[in-house]
Amino acid sequence: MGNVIVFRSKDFVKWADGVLEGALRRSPIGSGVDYLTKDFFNWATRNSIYPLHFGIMCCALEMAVASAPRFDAQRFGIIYRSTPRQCDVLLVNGPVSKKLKPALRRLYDQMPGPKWVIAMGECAISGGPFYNSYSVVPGVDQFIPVDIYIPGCPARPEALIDGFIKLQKLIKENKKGLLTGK
Amino acid sequence: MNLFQFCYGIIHWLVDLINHLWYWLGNLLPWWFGDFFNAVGDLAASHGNIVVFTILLEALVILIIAVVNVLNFIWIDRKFMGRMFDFYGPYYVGYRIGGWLQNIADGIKLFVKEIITPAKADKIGFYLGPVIFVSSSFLALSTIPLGRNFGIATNPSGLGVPASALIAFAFFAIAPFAILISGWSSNNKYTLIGGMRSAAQMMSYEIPMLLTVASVFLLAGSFDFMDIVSAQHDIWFAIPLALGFVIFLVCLVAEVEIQPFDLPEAEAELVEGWTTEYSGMRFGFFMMTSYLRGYIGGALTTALFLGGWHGPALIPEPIWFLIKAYIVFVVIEWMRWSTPRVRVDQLLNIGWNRLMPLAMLNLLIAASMKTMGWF
Amino acid sequence: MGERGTRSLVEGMEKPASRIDDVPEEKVIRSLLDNFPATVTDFKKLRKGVIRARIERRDLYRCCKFLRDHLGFEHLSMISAVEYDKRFEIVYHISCYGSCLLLELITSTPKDDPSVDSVASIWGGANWQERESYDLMGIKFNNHPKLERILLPKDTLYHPLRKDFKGGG
Amino acid sequence: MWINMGPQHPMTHGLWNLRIKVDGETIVDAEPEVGYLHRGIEKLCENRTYTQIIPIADRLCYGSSLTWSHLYCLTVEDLMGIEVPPRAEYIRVASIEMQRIASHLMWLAAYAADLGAMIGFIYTMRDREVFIDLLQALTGSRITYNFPRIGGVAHDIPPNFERDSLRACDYMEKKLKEYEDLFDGSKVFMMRNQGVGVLRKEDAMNLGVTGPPLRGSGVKYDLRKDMPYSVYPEMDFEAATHPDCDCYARYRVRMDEMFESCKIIRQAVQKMPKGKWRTVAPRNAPAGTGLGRVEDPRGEGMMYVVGDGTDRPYRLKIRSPIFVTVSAAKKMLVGYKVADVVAIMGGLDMCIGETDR
Repeated sequence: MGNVIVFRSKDFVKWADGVLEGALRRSPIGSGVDYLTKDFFNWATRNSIYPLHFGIMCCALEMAVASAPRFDAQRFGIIYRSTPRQCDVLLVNGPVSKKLKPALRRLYDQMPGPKWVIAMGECAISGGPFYNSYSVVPGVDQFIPVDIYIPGCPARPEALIDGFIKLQKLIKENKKGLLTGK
Repeated sequence: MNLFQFCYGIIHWLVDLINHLWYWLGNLLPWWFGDFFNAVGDLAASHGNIVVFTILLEALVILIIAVVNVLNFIWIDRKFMGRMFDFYGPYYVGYRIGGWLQNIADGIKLFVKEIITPAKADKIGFYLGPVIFVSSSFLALSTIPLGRNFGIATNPSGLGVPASALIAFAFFAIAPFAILISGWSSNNKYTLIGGMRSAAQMMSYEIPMLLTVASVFLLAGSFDFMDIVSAQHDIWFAIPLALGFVIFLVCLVAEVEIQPFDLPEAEAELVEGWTTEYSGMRFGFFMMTSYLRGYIGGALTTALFLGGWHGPALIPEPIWFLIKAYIVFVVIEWMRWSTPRVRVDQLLNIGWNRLMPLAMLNLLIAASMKTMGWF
Repeated sequence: MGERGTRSLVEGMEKPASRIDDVPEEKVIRSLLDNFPATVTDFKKLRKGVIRARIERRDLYRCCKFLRDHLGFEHLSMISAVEYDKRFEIVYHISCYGSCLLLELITSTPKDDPSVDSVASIWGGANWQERESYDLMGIKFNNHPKLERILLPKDTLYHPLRKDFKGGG
Repeated sequence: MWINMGPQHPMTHGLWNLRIKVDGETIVDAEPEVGYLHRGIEKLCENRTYTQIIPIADRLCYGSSLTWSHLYCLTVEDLMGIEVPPRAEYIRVASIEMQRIASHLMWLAAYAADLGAMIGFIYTMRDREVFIDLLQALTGSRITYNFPRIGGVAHDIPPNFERDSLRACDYMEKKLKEYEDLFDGSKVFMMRNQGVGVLRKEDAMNLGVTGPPLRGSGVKYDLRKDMPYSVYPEMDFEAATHPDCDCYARYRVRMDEMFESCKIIRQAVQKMPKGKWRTVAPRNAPAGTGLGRVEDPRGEGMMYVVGDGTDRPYRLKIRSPIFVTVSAAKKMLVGYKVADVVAIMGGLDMCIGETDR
């Protein structure tokens, strides 16, 4: 009986939240707002890509070179952040050993959505020259969904920048409303 | 006419406009209801109510100034860094206006991102940290006048206490406290160390900074920005107090936590410092506010040392003020991108062993100048 | 190439390898043979400056200590373990600063008891290398300060470099 | 309080984990943990033919891959008893020294970025491209070159290589003086480096530390001088040392080494004889052992190969300089502040590819 009478503020917030969210999601208001803002949000999302500052092997060097003056990935608004909480893209740039696998999965889980994964180089795509080693996971897509594959051993900085542009196209194609998810 | 009167006028005009409709509507209704209508209308048109709305409008003005300045500052920061480092900086997003839209894209993206609260974080502190950080910085901003007639905390009726500079520094010093709260409550070792460093840094740099500011107060004979700036009509305080100006600039860099002294968010050893656990728009607020503090720092330097809005009359006063503030900011950025970071014990050493005695000396210089009757 | 072995030392090296200065390869061999007549065997001069010797494992620790303290071999370059049909061979490459002698010291252990004495207390650099040999080849080092897996995860069951491990490669 | 720095941490420059125990901000205990990039190369090599191993040896260290494939070829040549034609030796020496400069520049970039001077990162990365371009003209690739062969090198030098190398050396020496102005002239940089991470000479020798950290501790031990391989005896250069034992000494040693490398490149391309650049190597190696030792940019690199008469090595053991050096981290770290971790560990020039193998 107690829970009928006692109505905590937390419950109220939860209830109001649910009601508002439902109203927004299902009603024409939600789809109207989405229709108006979808393009704008999508433009912002695809033009500000923050990859995680995470180097594994050779391709990590090319990742560093890509943000240096000669190739200059910052033109596109690509800034490396060190903490997974503030990143959009997990850039896997090397072979994933069995010791690293849980840590990498955890990094992926710590990232806030919407998030994407780029597999850079042969090692991340399929294991590369170490495909049959006892300690290497053959391909990062065995345990993380991958959006963009950049081949090359190691992939050149131009290829990395091209991969980012492909990712922008991918984001543009999968345009989604914030509220309705359509 | 100053900003307050301008806003007051706008509000008054709006209220009058609405009240005309309102009274006309009331006249159509039966008398008992119409009286109630008239009473509400009178209340709305009263002086107190209009002042409240005026202050709200001024807050909006503050917000707009802040946001526009922050966007400009991030853009200047990146472009300036790019030019120093042989590359373009942001370029493709809004390339017709030099990549200026990049910051807007960043902000909107952070708004869209998921906001994560760590499971083991202390919820209240975790939510409260950004709020205190942002609001205290905005409050500090609100005290700084941009021109003789473009100030918010400057009371035109002469009723308030003329202490806007004092209030600005009081609000300016709250931020490390917010950093400590959010660093502690994130329940992460890096953020904890970052918060602790921030507290230590504030302790050691606030004192020489305020001693330097005290010398300015001494020369100007007032705690108010208006009086301080008008005291600099003949000569900027940066010239007689050259030593104090340098000390103030160094302490300011430490207070707004950028490069040589950005220990709380030392990227190399503490992952992202005290913002490590913040995601989405909370992080966006932090990033925006840190640039806003850069602007406040530039504005404080301008008002206290660089003669505020004084300049040849060709350009309006607020523009002069902003130009000076931007130049100070660019100098700070220059320092930021070209020096390595100092260590925490060296930082405290510099603060207590070097800057403290120099600030005392500066105060002595100021006092003797005042005694000689030069100011 | 001619001045190899007679290069002067850096000034101020307290524990001078100066004893080794005028010691050619033969002198090392003779002094080892004098001190460990029963256990040191099979000398061979591979190239100029590279000597190979075999030692029985029960005398390994004493021999290494003697090498460092009396012959100036202060630098342990590499420890490698090789598996053969009946035995494991553990190869120590030991060299000295200043002169350029390289001693290839080989000791062997039977397959059912792969264990030798640890030399980590003589050369600190041996610590991790012995852990690596334990991790990948499964050789036990007695009196090692911390004999744990280092490269592979702690819960691995196999020693991958053994020939009977077929997975991978 | 134990702090885990890694595997994903901006300080690590690779994939390892440093656990430090701090008391306030002072480090009281430290324990590096490696193995996150273990690929089992030694096992892979047992199932590849001798020629197939060269690209894998390239991928041992991404910072200086040419050194490692060169070391592998040296080792197998020692096993097979092959003489390398002199022109190939000169090409090898020139390319290795270019690789050494590129590797040290990358180290300087990472080190400067660690200490907070972004400008150092940007400038060194920009100037590194000069040598990467030269190596690309020589080998066709940017990072993993696959250039040395057993018994020589893959191709002859491209046209105008001598002119370009000399120009690059002149440019680099000018730029190195600029870096000296930028770093040695910076008070903050000196404050962060001098007296930090002291590794005394005895400790360095006992712990098996090699390369710039050892030479920074005042021990003149450079395999290019002490146990010369290839055509280094014919080159005129000095092994850089510094007696200070701290991070600044390591920085200084690497800077001086870059100057010396420029000298070596000049001599190598000017003295280069005409002739063949490759001999035919047999497919099968004889039974026996081969040993190679080179001075890697990071220390003493060493390989030990056991052949059994087939076309695959029976056992290939790789000595990684950083694997041994990083075990000395505790000696250097204890007693300093958390912020010094980046200076000390950055000063070792970690390269996890070779450490974990």
